[in-house]
Amino acid sequence: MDITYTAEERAFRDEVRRFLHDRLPADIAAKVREGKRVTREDHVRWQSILAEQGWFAVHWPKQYGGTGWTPIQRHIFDEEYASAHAPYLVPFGVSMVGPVIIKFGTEEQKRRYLPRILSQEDWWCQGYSEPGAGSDLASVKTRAVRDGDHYVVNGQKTWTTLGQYANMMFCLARTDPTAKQQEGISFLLIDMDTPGVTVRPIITLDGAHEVNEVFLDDVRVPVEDRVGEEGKGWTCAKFLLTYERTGIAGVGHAKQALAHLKDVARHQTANGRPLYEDPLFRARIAEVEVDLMALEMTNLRVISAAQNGGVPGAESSMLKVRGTEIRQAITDLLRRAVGPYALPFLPEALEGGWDGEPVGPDYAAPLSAQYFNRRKLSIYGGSNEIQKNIIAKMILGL
Amino acid sequence: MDITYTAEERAFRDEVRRFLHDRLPADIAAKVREGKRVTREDHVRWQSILAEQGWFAVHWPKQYGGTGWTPIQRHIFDEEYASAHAPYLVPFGVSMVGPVIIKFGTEEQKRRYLPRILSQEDWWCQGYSEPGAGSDLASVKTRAVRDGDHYVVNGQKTWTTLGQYANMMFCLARTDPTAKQQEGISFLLIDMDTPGVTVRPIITLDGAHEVNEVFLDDVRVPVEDRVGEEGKGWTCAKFLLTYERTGIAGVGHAKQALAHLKDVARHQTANGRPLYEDPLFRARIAEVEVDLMALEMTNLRVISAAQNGGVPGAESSMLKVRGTEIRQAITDLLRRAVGPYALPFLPEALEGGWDGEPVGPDYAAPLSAQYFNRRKLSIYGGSNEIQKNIIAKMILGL
Amino acid sequence: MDFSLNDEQRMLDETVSRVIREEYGFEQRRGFAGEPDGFSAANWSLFAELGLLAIPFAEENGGFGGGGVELMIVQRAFGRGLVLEPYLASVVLGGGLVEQLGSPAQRERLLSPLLAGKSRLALAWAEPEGRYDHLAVATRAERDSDGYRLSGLKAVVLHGDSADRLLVTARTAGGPTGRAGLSVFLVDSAQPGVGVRGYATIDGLRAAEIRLDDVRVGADALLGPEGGAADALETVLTLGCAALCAEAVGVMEAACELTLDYLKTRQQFGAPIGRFQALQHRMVDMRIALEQAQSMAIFAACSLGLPGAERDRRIAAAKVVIGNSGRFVAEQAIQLHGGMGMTDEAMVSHLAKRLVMIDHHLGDVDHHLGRFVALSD
Amino acid sequence: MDFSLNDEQRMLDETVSRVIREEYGFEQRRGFAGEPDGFSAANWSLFAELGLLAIPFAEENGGFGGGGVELMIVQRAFGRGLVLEPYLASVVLGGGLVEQLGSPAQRERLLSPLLAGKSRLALAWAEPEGRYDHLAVATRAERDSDGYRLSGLKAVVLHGDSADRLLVTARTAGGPTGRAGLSVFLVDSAQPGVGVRGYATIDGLRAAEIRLDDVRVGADALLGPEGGAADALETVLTLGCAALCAEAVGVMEAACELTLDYLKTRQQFGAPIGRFQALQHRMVDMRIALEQAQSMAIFAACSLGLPGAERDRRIAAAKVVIGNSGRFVAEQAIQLHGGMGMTDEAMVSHLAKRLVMIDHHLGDVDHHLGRFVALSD
Repeated sequence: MDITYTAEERAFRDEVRRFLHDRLPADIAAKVREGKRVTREDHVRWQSILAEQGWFAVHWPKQYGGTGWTPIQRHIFDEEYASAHAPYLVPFGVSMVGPVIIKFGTEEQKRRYLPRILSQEDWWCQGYSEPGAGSDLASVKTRAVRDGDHYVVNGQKTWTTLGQYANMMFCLARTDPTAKQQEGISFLLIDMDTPGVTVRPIITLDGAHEVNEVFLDDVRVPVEDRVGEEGKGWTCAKFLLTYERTGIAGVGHAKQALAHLKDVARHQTANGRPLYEDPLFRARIAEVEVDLMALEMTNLRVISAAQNGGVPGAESSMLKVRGTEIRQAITDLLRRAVGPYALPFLPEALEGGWDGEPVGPDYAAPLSAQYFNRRKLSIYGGSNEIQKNIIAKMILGL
Repeated sequence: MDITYTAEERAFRDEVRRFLHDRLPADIAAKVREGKRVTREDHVRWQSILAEQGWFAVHWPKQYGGTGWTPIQRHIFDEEYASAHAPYLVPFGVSMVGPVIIKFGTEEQKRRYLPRILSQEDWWCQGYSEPGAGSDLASVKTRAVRDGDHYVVNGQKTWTTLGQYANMMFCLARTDPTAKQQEGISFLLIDMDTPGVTVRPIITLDGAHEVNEVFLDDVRVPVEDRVGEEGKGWTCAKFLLTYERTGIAGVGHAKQALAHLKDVARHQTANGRPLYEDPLFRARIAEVEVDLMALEMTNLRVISAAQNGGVPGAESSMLKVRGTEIRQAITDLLRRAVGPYALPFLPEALEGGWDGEPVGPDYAAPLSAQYFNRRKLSIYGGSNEIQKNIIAKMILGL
Repeated sequence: MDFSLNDEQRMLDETVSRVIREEYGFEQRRGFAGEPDGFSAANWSLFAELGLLAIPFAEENGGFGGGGVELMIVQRAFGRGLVLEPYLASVVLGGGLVEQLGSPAQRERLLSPLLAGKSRLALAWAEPEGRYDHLAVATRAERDSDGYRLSGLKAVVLHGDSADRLLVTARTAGGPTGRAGLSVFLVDSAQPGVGVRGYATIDGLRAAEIRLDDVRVGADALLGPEGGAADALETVLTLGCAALCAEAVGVMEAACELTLDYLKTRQQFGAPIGRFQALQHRMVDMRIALEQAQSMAIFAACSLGLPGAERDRRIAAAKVVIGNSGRFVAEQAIQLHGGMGMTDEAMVSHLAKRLVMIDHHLGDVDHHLGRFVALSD
Repeated sequence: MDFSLNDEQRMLDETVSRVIREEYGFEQRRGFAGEPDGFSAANWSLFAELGLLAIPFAEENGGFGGGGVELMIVQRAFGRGLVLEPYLASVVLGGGLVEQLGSPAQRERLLSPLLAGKSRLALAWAEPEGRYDHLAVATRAERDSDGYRLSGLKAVVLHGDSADRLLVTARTAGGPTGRAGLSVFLVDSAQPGVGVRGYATIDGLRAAEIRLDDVRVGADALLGPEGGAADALETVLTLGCAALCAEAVGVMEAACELTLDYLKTRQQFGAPIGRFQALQHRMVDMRIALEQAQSMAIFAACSLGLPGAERDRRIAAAKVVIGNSGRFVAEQAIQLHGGMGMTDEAMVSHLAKRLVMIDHHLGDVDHHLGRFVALSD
């Protein structure tokens, strides 16, 4: 038993760190560090650099342009990535539809779509959730009716993250309305420029435009843009839901947030001394820090099992529950740390390039918005209640 | 709106306090204060003093020897009672079967049993729970078969508190096995000296003998010892479950325990100063103290509604949930307060009259045992989970 | 012991509740928020007309002589509607301090237009480095020939950008955190040397950073005794805390109501989600938290007349319970609403934001826990 | 990174687990508890025979050279069986300190009989006023003609009543809380002036208050350098914490297993109670707590070889997580068992008691949280 990294892994970490240090654009890292909004252009610019290095399709097999990294290497990459303030890696193409196409797609689909993911030519979004479905993903109401070489798709998708930037959407649609629940669903690739596709923003409680509704009105989708067999789309969906979720704990981001919390607490004053020296607040930080240490070890245990060929199942649900609880606890303390300066809400201050005078300490501006934004962590990707149902069933046999 | 007591109420409080000061035997109060075991004789001695004063049957109407007090007076009495370290008032006779007999009993039953409750001639115990029934009280399996002027009762009761002292038991038994669940149950009064009644102790995790199993083998119970109609026993049971539960919050006891906690923390040393001055421990105490203040106000709101003729329903369940959470939090802190001296377990030190040398500070001995004992608070009388089900249904309509 | 409202209080409750119900729908509120001051000028006039602005003032000052309970009634109803108007800032804190400290002439001059809805006050008590400590005042007032010159920075002044008159705490003597030497001055927002930078707060209100750059005021700008304003300031901040507690209860009521509705109507896996026991129990915990908060709001409202230390200890306890229960209700209301709870479109997200952020107004849980401890021993 | 056991470790795990499974049933355990020393003399001999007592010692001292992982394997299995024998007290703490501090001759003299199961040690480090602070030592050792005279009180000495030899911390110099001046002496329990008052602990073990009344020992009773025992003491207490963490994981495993069984079999309202979602989610939380605890036990076991401060910081973190998760699992295991969980008859109540009380051995959550903070900055 050994909880340290091997010499090779440490060398790999150094290599990743050096690359991030050299190649991550400073302006983008600054936005992430300061909690400012990262633009579409920022994402594309950075992801192109990653792709050029061959480090964009982290999970893909080498033959398709992936890294072929081991789970531990991927974990090291995630940690360094977060620690370098690299921006959220938009997963819908490279981490979601890509692996589905690799696993279930035709040769033609692979030839056509995989390179365009790597080249950033396509920006993908996800058409899973529907209004009223919530965590019950299989209750797909969107209909796809065969009409010659096309499906005619009608329905509505929602919570489509960064759909405003996307030109492609992967989507679940019901091709057989008589089959029940998970049967009769097909997995379709839709060009967002097709007539009948309308994207409408959903503004979230923090004032951000991250998610959208997508309306599909008589959208004609070529049959060759169906992945897998007709009616077997749930297989793709399920594959995606369980695919490579060892990063789900978000340990790298949490460590980053914790370091930021300590930094903020060192700069804030409470009762004439740094807030960081206030015994009660210091204890609150320590309590979440030890929990995070435990989560990191749990995460490493799961990754190590994956490294040895195990397939993490409902363990991912545990990582998700605990990981989101801890990250939410940290964002809560961050908001609390700045006291009254958690109140000012200056959306313009969250845009990159804004050079106005901050209200209060410059680190204060995004903290409340982030706190509210991060409430989503325990809701999306299967709410924590759903995750607990999964654990109860799969691990506990209840 | 006024959260203060009236002059009359304050005078009443003074009267109660004076009475407790003058008449509560010092040796009994000392046992309670020091967390030692109160004997049957102690209970009887003290309850006789209360009865002599006319303050034993607090909830009974005056005509039967009760006090006729208002809900607020009863609350004041409870508070002073706890604050004076008077012992747990054994409820099975005076607070449970007494009110049932007053409400549902025949004149003969009232004449026979009520005076014997007041005179301590009878010590009652409760035969509700059965093995395997838990919170599902209506799943009564004990059978009572009519045989002439008698019922022949067979079955088993459990969690019978202080049954080892009792000469009488009130008990639910199924008189009609064909009726379903709550139907077909009758409410019987059983003389514990009847042949076929066997009491077997259950030792709890703190080493105490508080509860028992009671076996009923062909126990012959005269038909005139049935309260209410045959098959309508559930009415009596339900009446008891909702009867006068404004004391259920346990505010008086919690205030007492909190005061004791502060006292202990003032005497303990941690890092070279009183534990009470340790910022983290002090904050833990303060957190529970403000919660208790809120509970006290909530309790007073419910009592005040009862004073004005309202009947507290599922509000009692809220008081029970919150009250037990708070009392358990206090006993948890008490155990933690004494550090390593929470470990020694000297059952003999919990007996009154023991004059051995204590291990560690003299207040330490009962604290761990009490912590474990008080886990029962969220289990008995309808577990907190059951209380939440009740609130969900009755108050929220879910 | 009496938790019922008297006839006047019941009438007040009915009046305010009706106004909120009828005039303050969630969509209307969006319109109000879009007005220049971030709230509705018409509503402010309406409140004045209805006499709501006069509630907490003594009759001799043109008020109705309302106490903590009347304030609780108003604020709780305001909480249910997420009212944007600066009642707390202008009436409770601003007007409250004038009533506490002002000479008869000052009271006449300042309170009459305030109660008529013609003038609005804001109380600039906090400073950038002071966190929630009202005594951490570095702003200085130097005696000048016939008055004072004020210099300093005041932080997160609630509705400081729409008030025409500011009440500013400043040191006329003493160290940077003492009780002695704390004074209150009246400053005109439009006066030279006063820099007001207004902004929105994340809970939907407005606040301002205020810079005082050698601002000259006359001797009559001083409210109350020079250097002796600490007691009055504490009385008023305490009143503000009680008002926030009552408002939070109103917000929690609305949040619990919306969430319960959602649990009953939202279908998932073929049933209303309120059939799932884990969610039921969560909703029960929210409801219990609301009851506890409600109790503490009453407790606070009824404790305002007590002597300073005991009053402050109780208010601190109330603010702690409100802060904890508010955050719990807010987070769970969002969680139980799922994605919908995350949207700007849904009222529940606005309720949640206000609930969480109430903890950042006039001292948070940790601040008041510390005060409670200090005042308990 | 490798979380698997090697072949020797797997064999050790199988051996200990089999012993616990076959020889340490809950009813058998009652019998062991009834023996004079509060544990089974036969088991102790068996452990010696199996070589378990030799596990953590270096080969040069007759041991197997086991490290943190081997200790974890043994203690976790012991936790599952709620083992009563003084492995922690005598082998880990007592023997551990002898190995750290003893001269070759002392090691030979003390460890051989210990490993053979013929002699038992106890470590008397705590004092009545010292709480969990191992440096708060008031017991004094005065130099005497050819040795030392010891006087003082040692508190809650784990298995101090059945050990034939005591390792006692005492001051040979320095103030009452310093690192310097702390020494360790070997004292024979039967020696004149040694008063041992043994008692049961609520978690089923034994401990003792030990009074040293001018106890005369020879110069060879000193272990290690005079006044320089603090480092070694900390190494051994840290080892003890890691052992407790591993044991706690074993106890939690057993508690979770029994509770899950109970949820699946116990019928109420016509269904197994494990069908109720609120109870399912509680059980999930228990299971997650167990995983987190398990992770920290591994973390602790693998951090014992690090330099002092980082080792101590990690062990402190582990003890905090174990303390919190242990209490949570204990309380919920009782709660989900209902009345049954309250009975002495049910194993789960004993598991719960041990879990909660492990927090009182070698420093509780608050103590280690403070250490963690102090060591982090």
